[in-house]
Amino acid sequence: GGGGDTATQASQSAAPASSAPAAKGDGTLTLGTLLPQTGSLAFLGPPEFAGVDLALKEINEAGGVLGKPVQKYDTDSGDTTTNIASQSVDKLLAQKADAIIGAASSSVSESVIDKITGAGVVHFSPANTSDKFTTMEDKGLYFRTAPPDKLQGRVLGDLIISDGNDTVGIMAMQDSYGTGLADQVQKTVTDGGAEVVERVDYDPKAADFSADVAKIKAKNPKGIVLIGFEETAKVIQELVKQGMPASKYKWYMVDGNMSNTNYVKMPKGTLKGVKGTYPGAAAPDEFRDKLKGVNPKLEDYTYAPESYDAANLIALAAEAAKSDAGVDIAAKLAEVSKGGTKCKSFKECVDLLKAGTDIDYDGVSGPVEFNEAGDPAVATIGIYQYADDNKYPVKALEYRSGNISG
Amino acid sequence: MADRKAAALNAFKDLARDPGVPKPDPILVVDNVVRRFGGLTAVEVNHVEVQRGSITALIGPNGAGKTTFFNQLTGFDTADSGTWTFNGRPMNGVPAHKVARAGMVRTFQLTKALSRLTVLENMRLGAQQQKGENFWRALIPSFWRDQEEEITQRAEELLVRFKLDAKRDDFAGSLSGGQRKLLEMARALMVGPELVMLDEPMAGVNPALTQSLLGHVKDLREQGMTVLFVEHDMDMVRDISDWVIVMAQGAVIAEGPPSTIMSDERVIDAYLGAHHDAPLSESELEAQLQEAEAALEAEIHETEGTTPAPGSAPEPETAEERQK
Amino acid sequence: MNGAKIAVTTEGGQPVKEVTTNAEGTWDVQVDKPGKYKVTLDVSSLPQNAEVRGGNNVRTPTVYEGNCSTVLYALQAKGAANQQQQEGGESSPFWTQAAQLTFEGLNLGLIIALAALGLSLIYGTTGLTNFAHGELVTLGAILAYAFNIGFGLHLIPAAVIAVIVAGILGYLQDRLFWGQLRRRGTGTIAMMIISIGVALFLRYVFLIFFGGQTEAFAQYTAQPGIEIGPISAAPKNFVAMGIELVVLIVVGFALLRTRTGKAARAVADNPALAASSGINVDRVIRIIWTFGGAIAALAGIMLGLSQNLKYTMGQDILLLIFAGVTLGGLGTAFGALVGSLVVGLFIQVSTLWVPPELKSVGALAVLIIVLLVRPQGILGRRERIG
Amino acid sequence: MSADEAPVQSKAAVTDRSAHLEGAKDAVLRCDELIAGYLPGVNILNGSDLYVKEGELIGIIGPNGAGKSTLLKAMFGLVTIRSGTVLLKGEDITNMKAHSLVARGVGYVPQTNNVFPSLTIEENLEMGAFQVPGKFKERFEFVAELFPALKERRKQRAGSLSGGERQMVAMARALMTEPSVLLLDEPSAGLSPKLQDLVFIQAQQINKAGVTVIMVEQNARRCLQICHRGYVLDQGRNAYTGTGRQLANDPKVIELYLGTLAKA
Amino acid sequence: MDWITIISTTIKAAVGVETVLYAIGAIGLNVHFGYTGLLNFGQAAFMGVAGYGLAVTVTVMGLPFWVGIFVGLVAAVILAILLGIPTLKLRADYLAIVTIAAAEIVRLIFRSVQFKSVFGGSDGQRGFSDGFYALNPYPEGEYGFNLGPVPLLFGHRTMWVLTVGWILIALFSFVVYLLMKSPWGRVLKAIREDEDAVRSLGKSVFSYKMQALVLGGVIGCFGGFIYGLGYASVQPDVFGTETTFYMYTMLILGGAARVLGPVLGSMIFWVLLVLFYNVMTEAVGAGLITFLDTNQVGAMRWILVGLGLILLLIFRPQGILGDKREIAIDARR
Ligand SMILES: Nc1ncnc2c1ncn2[C@@H]1O[C@H](COP(=O)(O)OP(=O)(O)OP(=O)(O)O)[C@@H](O)[C@H]1O
Ligand SMILES: Nc1ncnc2c1ncn2[C@@H]1O[C@H](COP(=O)(O)OP(=O)(O)OP(=O)(O)O)[C@@H](O)[C@H]1O
Ligand SMILES: [Mg+2]
Ligand SMILES: [Mg+2]
Repeated sequence: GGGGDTATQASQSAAPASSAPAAKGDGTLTLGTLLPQTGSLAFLGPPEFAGVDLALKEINEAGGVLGKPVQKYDTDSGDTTTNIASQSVDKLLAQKADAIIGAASSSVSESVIDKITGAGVVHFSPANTSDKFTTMEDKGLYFRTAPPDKLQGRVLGDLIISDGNDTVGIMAMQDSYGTGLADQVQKTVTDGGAEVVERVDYDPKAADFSADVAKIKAKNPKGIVLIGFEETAKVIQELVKQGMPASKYKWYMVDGNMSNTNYVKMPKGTLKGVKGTYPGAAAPDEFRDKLKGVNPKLEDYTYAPESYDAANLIALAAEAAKSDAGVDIAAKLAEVSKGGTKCKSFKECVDLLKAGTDIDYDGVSGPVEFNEAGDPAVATIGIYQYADDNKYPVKALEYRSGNISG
Repeated sequence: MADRKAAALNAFKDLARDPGVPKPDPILVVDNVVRRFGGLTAVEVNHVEVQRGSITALIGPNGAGKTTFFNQLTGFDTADSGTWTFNGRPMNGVPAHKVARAGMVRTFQLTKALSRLTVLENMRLGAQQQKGENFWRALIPSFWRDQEEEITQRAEELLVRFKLDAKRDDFAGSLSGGQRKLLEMARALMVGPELVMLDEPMAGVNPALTQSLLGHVKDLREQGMTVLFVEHDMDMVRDISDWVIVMAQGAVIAEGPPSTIMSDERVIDAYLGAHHDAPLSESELEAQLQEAEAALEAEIHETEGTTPAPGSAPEPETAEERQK
Repeated sequence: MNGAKIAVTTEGGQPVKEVTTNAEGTWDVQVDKPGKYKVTLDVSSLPQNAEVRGGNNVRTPTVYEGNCSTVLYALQAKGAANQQQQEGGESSPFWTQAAQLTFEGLNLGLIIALAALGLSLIYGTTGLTNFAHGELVTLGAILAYAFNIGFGLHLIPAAVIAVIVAGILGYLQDRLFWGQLRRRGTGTIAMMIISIGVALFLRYVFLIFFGGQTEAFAQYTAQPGIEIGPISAAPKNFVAMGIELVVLIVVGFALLRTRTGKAARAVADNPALAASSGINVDRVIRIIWTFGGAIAALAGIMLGLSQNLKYTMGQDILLLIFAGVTLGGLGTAFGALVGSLVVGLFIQVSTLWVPPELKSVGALAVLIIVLLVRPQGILGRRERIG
Repeated sequence: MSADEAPVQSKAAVTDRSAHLEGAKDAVLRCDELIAGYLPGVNILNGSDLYVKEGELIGIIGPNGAGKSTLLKAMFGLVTIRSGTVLLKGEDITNMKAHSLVARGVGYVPQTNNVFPSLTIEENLEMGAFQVPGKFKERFEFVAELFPALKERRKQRAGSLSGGERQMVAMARALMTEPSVLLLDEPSAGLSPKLQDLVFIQAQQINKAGVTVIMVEQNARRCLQICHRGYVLDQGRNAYTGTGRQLANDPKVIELYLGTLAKA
Repeated sequence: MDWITIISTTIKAAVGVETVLYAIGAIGLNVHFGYTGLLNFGQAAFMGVAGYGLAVTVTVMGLPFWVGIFVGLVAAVILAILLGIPTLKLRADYLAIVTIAAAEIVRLIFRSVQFKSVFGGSDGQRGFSDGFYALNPYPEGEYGFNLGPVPLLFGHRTMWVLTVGWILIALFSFVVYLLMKSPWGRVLKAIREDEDAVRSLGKSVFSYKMQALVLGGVIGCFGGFIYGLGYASVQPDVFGTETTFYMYTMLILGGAARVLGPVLGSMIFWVLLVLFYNVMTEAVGAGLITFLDTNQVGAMRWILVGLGLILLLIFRPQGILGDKREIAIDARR
């Protein structure tokens, strides 16, 4: 019997499976974080931790959850090359975490999801994009606020078409984030009548990206889509070097590499006119200032909004369930995320909740409305454009939101 | 007791003293073996035979190609060309371990002690056809325990003979230079070969011990083993060998019984030098010293005040010595 | 394109609307329901001399709730497709790409070679398989970064100072650490594992001080490329390659010709005998560590210059470094050069046939194949038996 | 200077400490009660004494594993001395590093692993003259004359040499500096009889030229013939000492260490 | 500071799934390196092909669990033979680099987009462990005991993995013990010291090396199974060179060529890793350490682990169980 079948069937029901041990709440909401302090995604750690920290600060300032301050334990998820995530989960479980926020890497999440959900604890990732989690056996305990590939890919694809690029090259980081997004962009672009003349999936740890760029160059596309994380800086160097600067070609970027700090050392105008998509309805700058308040050294903000929303949602769900047990939180998460009076911060929402109102939390990363599988169903994507100083302004060119599944 | 020796001597009695002379009952026959290293021809042996049941010495100047020749025969190096048969079986191209299994075992001039195995384990390893060397049978000790005991006993006897019994549980890597030589030879004997090829077995071994080991080698011959050995110690060659093969510059240049060979002009010239038949007598020693002193004096006169020990041209000098 | 006729129907074929493009060539259709639609361009409505590229005049976009969906018809002059192909034939893109990749291979290969040279020197003299060498490479880059960004020096003086400091650190490393271990008689295997410990130690010290993000030097970042024949490269690449080549050749010859170089090889062969010959073994090893550290740092700076800086940058190329050293023949300076160039070239050039994500596979496969044919490495020599 | 000038002992005597103290007074190199070994807790040298006077040629013989090589290594700073002292011209050189001893005029030929395999013959010799690079040419000519085979092969890597050729390189390497004290560990092993002769003659000549030589040999009879004084080492202790001639003729020594083969 | 959690997680780490799977891999490595002297730096690949063999058979091909185990085993044997035939003639240090290269090739292929439909790309495969847990004799619940106030409890699934894992460790250790005491093991050790000497004594070095490679690979592949089953998934990057490095570290730390060396080494490694980290996170959380922020704790742990390794090996270069005499013998002859 294939395990895959059962997994798919079981996950159809969002209700917590009866097999999950009914962890009794102890009255204190305990959050655990399982985020990268080390490893290949270590650069994502600071913003993610900061996002959770900021949420927690606001929650506890607003009086905590169930009348008590929320507890939090931070742990390191490392990356898949070491198996330390599992040990971190052991520690969090030993400390009676009710929900665990993490991990950044889909692969790491996959390796610990059984352990976490098996203990009846909510597994909430701010950054997993692998489509596998949609169908995975998770006892209804897995959720994510990760920027949805599908919508972003569609918006970006459409943007590329409407800019009149009839030939497109895609450079995507080779992991579930990169390939997932690239697949979606590729589909939209092709449907829209343009041709994806080359698609390169590159290894983000590679010593050098010249061959990857040379491959794109050989096809000479009008538009070049860069999907990846901060290694995009290296790719950009290479594009400029091989004679495909943004002044001659149209570059497009995504949330993973839309940065206002990474490219500032490049000569003025290197990124001028480059467009990119970034999830979230709000202008990111105000939020970023608040994050700086939590961690002044912060430079990058990738996944900070998602982490912030994750913590807020868990707290609200606990408040709504009047219990801090993982299964109870999971049962309420979808409810607080949609259908009801819209509210934007923990304080605002919790006040509504206490007044008995049904709420709909709209986060920094987007409207966050969970579907059956614990994935966000609605999202807002902003389209931004870089200026001469290699930064993009607060104001998006436009915002698009919509259902993710469509 | 020495009937084998008699047999061997008998076999050699009427042989011509030519290089490559055919033997009545050869165990090893070599034809046209050539090995070149770049421009250097290290071995170029046209024809040579080794008599079964004899002790044959292979001598020759340093760099004559003796070790290289051994390497070709035993499969440790690939000859550029040539054929050789052992017991009538062609052996060229046969890998080293099969050569050893066929009954032709060699030792190494630069010893190869298995450093982090004890001396006793080194010895045990030599034994052939061990049941416990099969993976599956190794898992069940009762299969091989008896054989192991027998091997151990044999090993211990040899160790006593080679004066290594006190070292039996020490790592072979901690042996002294001479002890390694001894272990190397003892281990080869553990194989129980038909032909044992010893590469300078006694270099660095104490003379008193050498003497007692020679007795052992003679015993081996009595047991029917054939011994081919390389050695620079003429006392030893003279004492135990039935037949001597001389190599120089890769080729076999002379063959014959020890007594004849050691008075062969070419061999003396190329190899033995002055003191070929006995250790220097007192008078010879004096003469040698005086000669050296004279040379020294001359040098000092020439180069006024420089201290270095002068290089006297040794060859003419020793040749003169011989004339006396 | 003005006046082209476009018909929009639902997936099932129900007509929704027909429009004509405006002066900018754009058009707009409002649909009420999300779903798949079919958009057809009336080819006859196009000007005489134009056609749709690729010939397909039907698009099937999916429209989602609340979103618009764009379709695109790329037009070209009739017969342009053929012309283009002919043009392409003249300067064959395959060869252009091959030339570019060869250049990139040399570029990468030289950086690896430089890093490999440091490793090879230290391995050669002390027998230490130093898994922390990647971190020494990173160290160089981070030092240069510190002087460059932290103290605001221009990159060139910053790099010079970084190399000198790295050399001093290399010296101290041996003086205070590896040398002491050697004195205690620590075996090479234990040292190898200790080097893993050192690698972890250094790598995470970097993480603490440098952070997990990717950084760039203040100068020469994203330097625009210039075209030279089929190759486009940034000027900094040429300068870097020149420096690398000079350093490699100078050090290689120094090892072969100078007294200290020979002494280093003697120490590699047999330290006790070297001491017996009057060589101050510790001193030679310290010199080698100084140079090894400095050269590794230079490699790091070059890598940071051509790529960017990250705390794992050295670790990420460590395998390639080892591959280069081994391929060339362990412990030989020019072997490291040749081996690394082969590795670099194969990584890049193999992407002509294999997908770039698997480019290391090509290089590693070559490594395996070469070693099968020449087990002692390209420039290595076999030892004699017996 | 000849063998007769060495302190006269009536017969080869079982080591006598007072005789040692007496003799060692104006020695160039002396070891007193050396205790040394490789593994913790296992002593290989158990208090051996040795002295050598200016211009003397000393032979050390003994069974395999007696500790002869260890004694030389200990004097030369290659094995740690656990107790006891080594004095060179009155200076305490106990556990001093080998290269400093070379600077003080001590030369050493090890018994095994005595060449640099990946260096060419010429480079091996160059290493021999490491501390006096200026003299390389001159000394090279000298050793090349001794061992003409080496000159022909100067570009060959020592690792590919035959056993005897290596031995030549080893010997030649030590002769590249002009040491005032030379320690030789089985210099004749593996050499053809002709070259063995050469080595012994050379040792004597060098000695004549004023170099103090300590020589370990398994070619024991030969060694005792040329040396002024000899030591018989057994189990890390001096078993017998005396002039070369005394030792060579002592029946006990013959029985235990020399054998009768060579006499025949 | 939550000492109870620190103590309980540390003790649990000493016997946990990670310890088990690394220990098994390291036992295989001990056969390769410790006894035979094969510098195999591709042990992770053996674990990888086994894990993926199981995963792909069950999830992609839909075959039963036991078939998956069989396929994994066969894959490991085939890898050993493929790797062995060309490379066993190489000198040790060259072998090291070839095996690293081969392991990287295997990992990159598992990871590639090209083969995503089979191996699942960078996220790997999951959903193949049900067959294993169906055999679980432990009814649902927690197992273990309380050591005073310190709970040492494992869930029933973990308990099952641990039971199987430790039985395997005991089994493999016993097999290694038997083999290495036997003449077969003696040949391996001799090969480690000097191949040519062994050849001259009539043993087929190649055949023994191959046997050792296969045996160590097969043992190691069970580490891959334990990984796949313990985490109910496989990811390509787990089977990278890092994993092999850590296994070497454990092996040397515990004592190479000692039967229990790898097991002890693995326990020490994980205990260090967990203890350092948990003490530090607690100390940071409790405000006892102020010079580090949350993001730096993870790094600090590795710094300490690195230091720990260095110190352990400085003071016991032969490893905890190793023999000092063996180290004193210079391996460079
Ligand atoms: N691998 C090699 N490369 C180059 N030359 C070699 C190689 N092996 C041996 N030789 C040369 O071949 C010649 C023969 O060497 P071989 O070792 O056979 O001499 P030998 O007769 O054993 O001498 P010895 O009595 O000194 O041991 C020597 O001159 C040696 O330098
Ligand atoms: N590296 C080592 N480690 C441990 N023990 C050693 C080592 N080298 C030598 N020994 C031991 O020390 C003792 C003396 O060795 P040494 O080499 O000094 O003997 P030797 O008198 O030179 O013998 P030979 O005549 O055989 O060269 C021997 O018993 C040997 O086993
Ligand atoms: Mg020889
Ligand atoms: Mg000795």
